[in-house]
Amino acid sequence: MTDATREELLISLLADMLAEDKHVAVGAASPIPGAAALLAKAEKAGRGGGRMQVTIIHSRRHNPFTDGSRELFDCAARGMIDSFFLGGVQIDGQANINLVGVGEYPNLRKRFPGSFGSALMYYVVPKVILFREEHSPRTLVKKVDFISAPGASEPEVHRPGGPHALVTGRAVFGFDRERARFRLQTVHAGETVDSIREMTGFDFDVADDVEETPVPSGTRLARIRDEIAPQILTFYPEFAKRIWGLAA
Amino acid sequence: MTDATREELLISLLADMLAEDKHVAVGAASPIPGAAALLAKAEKAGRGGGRMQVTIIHSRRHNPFTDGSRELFDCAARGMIDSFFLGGVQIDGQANINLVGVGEYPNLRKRFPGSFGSALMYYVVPKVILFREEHSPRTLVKKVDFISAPGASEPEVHRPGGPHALVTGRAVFGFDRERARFRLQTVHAGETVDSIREMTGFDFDVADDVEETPVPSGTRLARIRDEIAPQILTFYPEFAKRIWGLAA
Amino acid sequence: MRDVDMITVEEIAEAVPDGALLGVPADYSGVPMAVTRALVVRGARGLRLYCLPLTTMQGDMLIGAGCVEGVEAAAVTMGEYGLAPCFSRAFEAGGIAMQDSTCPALHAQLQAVERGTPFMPLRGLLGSDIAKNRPDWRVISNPFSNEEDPVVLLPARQLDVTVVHAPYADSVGNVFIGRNRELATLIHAAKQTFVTVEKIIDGDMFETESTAAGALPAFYVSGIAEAPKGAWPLGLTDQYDPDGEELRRYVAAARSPEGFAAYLADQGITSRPAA
Amino acid sequence: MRDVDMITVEEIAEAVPDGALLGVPADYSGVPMAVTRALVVRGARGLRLYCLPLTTMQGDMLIGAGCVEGVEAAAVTMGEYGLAPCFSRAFEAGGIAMQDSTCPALHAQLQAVERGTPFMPLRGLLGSDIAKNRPDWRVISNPFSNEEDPVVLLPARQLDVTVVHAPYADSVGNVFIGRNRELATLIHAAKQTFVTVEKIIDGDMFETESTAAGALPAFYVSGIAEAPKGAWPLGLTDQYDPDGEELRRYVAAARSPEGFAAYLADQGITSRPAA
Repeated sequence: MTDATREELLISLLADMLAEDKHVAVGAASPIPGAAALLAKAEKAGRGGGRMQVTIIHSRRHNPFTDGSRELFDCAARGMIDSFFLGGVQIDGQANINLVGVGEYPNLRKRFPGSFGSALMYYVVPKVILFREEHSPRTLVKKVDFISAPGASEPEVHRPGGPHALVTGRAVFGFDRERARFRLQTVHAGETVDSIREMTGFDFDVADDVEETPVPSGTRLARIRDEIAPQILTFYPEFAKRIWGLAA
Repeated sequence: MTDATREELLISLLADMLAEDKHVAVGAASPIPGAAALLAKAEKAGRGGGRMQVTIIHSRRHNPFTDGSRELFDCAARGMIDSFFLGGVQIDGQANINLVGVGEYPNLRKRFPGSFGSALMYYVVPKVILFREEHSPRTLVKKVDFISAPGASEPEVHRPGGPHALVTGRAVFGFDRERARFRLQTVHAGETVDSIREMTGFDFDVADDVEETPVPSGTRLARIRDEIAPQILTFYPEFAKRIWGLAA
Repeated sequence: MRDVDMITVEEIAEAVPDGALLGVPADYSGVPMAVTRALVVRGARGLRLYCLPLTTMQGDMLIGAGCVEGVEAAAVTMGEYGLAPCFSRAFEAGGIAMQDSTCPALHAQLQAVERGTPFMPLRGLLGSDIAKNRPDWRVISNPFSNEEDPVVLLPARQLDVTVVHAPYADSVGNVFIGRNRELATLIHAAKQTFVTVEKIIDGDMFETESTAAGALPAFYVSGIAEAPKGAWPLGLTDQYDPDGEELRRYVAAARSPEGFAAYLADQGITSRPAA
Repeated sequence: MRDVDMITVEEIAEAVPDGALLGVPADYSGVPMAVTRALVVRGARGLRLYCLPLTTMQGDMLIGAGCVEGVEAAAVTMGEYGLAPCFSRAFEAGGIAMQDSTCPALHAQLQAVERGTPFMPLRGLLGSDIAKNRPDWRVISNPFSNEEDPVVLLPARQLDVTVVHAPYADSVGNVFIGRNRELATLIHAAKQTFVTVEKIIDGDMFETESTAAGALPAFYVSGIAEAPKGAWPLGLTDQYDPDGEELRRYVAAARSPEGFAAYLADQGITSRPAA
């Protein structure tokens, strides 16, 4: 079996974060989080750990909602979604995320799509995983240009949820909600604490024992390729083709 | 053709009140208002006056809602229902209605079912027709024991709707919302202004020209019996049997 | 793909704890009468019924059997069969903590839970004795209006358990609710939901969009029991009509406590002594 | 029993007045692209798009053709095909009055209309630059809490017109919306609604409860036009997939005003001069 690709590494490490969840939701255009959720579900069932509802908005098959597109937000607002993924054009050191654009709002130099559901989801889902493959001073910035949703809130704000981790193509950070700061936890193969520092626009803490992000076991890698990839093919065909050479 | 029965007279006079409506809704257990609405709809279509949506909650066939049982209230609250019918264990001279019971709440001597949707519908439906066949000092009282919904509201209260008329087995009253008083308009055959006064527990105004409630024309009566009665049979079988001798 | 967690009607009755705030569907939405009888048999106590928005025989029988401490409803009635005899008797004797409400308020207080908001606004209500007797409601001035404009806010009411009866569930546990969409709200607002069904059908309702439209997704449901004629003597849309004769018999019998007891005995509904 | 009011796609475009607040469905709900092209042809001006909760090619094309004054949305994007080129260009040039929102807020502001209430509460939002840029929103202190608990209230936003595309309507004008129930809210919140459909089918969806479950009742609809492939090049659930090649071609062409104009010309979409 060939070694894990970068995408398979990310699928694997995200799946570890979801292992005990009851309901994981994945937004649009997120093949890696989608694959991670399906992997976590299969592994949880495999070890007799019980059911996991995986809701992938992008996929009719994995979208269980019948109350319209508000049902995801309603479910999340009442605490029924354990984990959700958010990205960002920019993410800053306080875990503020910006999905709107670059420049001084509203006079943006570069406009991006918009905030989607982040301005509710980030507050109410207990475990929000920030996922952004591009790890550079351009994406991980000192201060976002626009706060689509803040990483931390004043104590009087109802906020059962928030950032749990930041996962990029180079490293994994945890987030300390009290201090509103990221902490580097693991670096992917080929990276060091210093290389991460160089590519990160914000200041962060460093765990005492930063190790290399673990690669998936052979069993897990086989499951990703044999069991998960064909599922991904049905609703992210271009991704499945690029990563696994599968064709619909 | 035999003369109009009391029920047919009521169906006929209620239908006159609905003639120009676009959406008439009828609550549970209301065969006479239901028949009146279907008659008004048929007549409106017959004279090329356009469509009328008749919503009869009691009938699956005439219930067009697919957003659950809240849709009637939502529709009404945003002004889409032109007419609705309400009754009352007691109705008083200010058009307050009581659907809850007799006595001093909560220590009622006699408990009735409850207020249903009246505490919203009475405020928001422009033309609420109070319909109570029993016309006696027991039902039409000076002051209700419990206000399920008030006949009039303070000026600051959002109240696009309210009472339009009170129709009983003996007479028809209009309602003056400014003065919060009923005005006797017509009396059914066999009644006089004095007999109505005797059977009414509240004080009311009397129109200058109180006449006898008009009986339905032959054409209308034929339509009630030939066209409306068979429809009523499908969802108020006992009523249709009693009034028209029809069997399902 | 998940299988259905099949349990029994009795297990559902056991899973509704004494004192629970229980979600109760209207007569047109699928009333779990089989579970209602099992609750009487198990000797449930202290239940608080939250009716969306009314109850008929389910509430009346539970009240008659002493299972109920409180009721929140827009109506308790046997409909065309008359007043609800056990309810009227209990209310007139001061034996029921009644929170009189109105249909849209009962919807709204569950929608507040459904949407994860602490309250919902509702028009109407002002000046009624319903609002006067609801110290749990609040009036604010509409902050979007330049003029005085009072609006009632209704707090979220989370239910402990909802139990409903449906025509069928599919082989993975999705439940047909059709256009009785108030059931979705009644279920979304509850911590746990149990469903009885006429039968389990093959397949998965989500396989086509037209069948998915009438489905409540399986992940909301903690357990399903098969209970053919589970709404009897009430009706179930498109399945069977109410049993008018039986309902008349019930209303006549329940006019006295003795008659009610005899009705239960005749039905083989024997309450176990409270633990 | 009512017949269907059949009108044409062009008549729908005429019925959407300049300056209207137009309800715009998401790409998964049935986007009326045939009407969108007809709006460009009729030279619509000053439209304000209220997106539930986002728009893709519909919004981008209307913006490119100069039909749009403002947009209220959680996102304007071509999804996997990239950024929305005309939107980005117009925004960056300051040519669009943008009200950035978030999905659940867009749902809630229509639900407020649907329920006839002046506002709806929503969690989240506080401390975001979205809320900071929405002076039309208000924050109150939750009156049910003993502690400081700020909650955002969102005002009702009534739409002038909603236009959607659906797989079919039945012979009496009921429209299949399936589980795209956000369409019901988008339609309830509008003064007028027009629908294009792939086809008209025989029968009445209300004849059985299972087909009624997916229906939007006819009385909400002011007019229906047949428009086969009416969502093209976007997809329509269970009917056809998005035409990826065409969408890529559009995104590439629309990167410049000239390319966009050439795309329209190539499609035969010739804007009439504004009146």
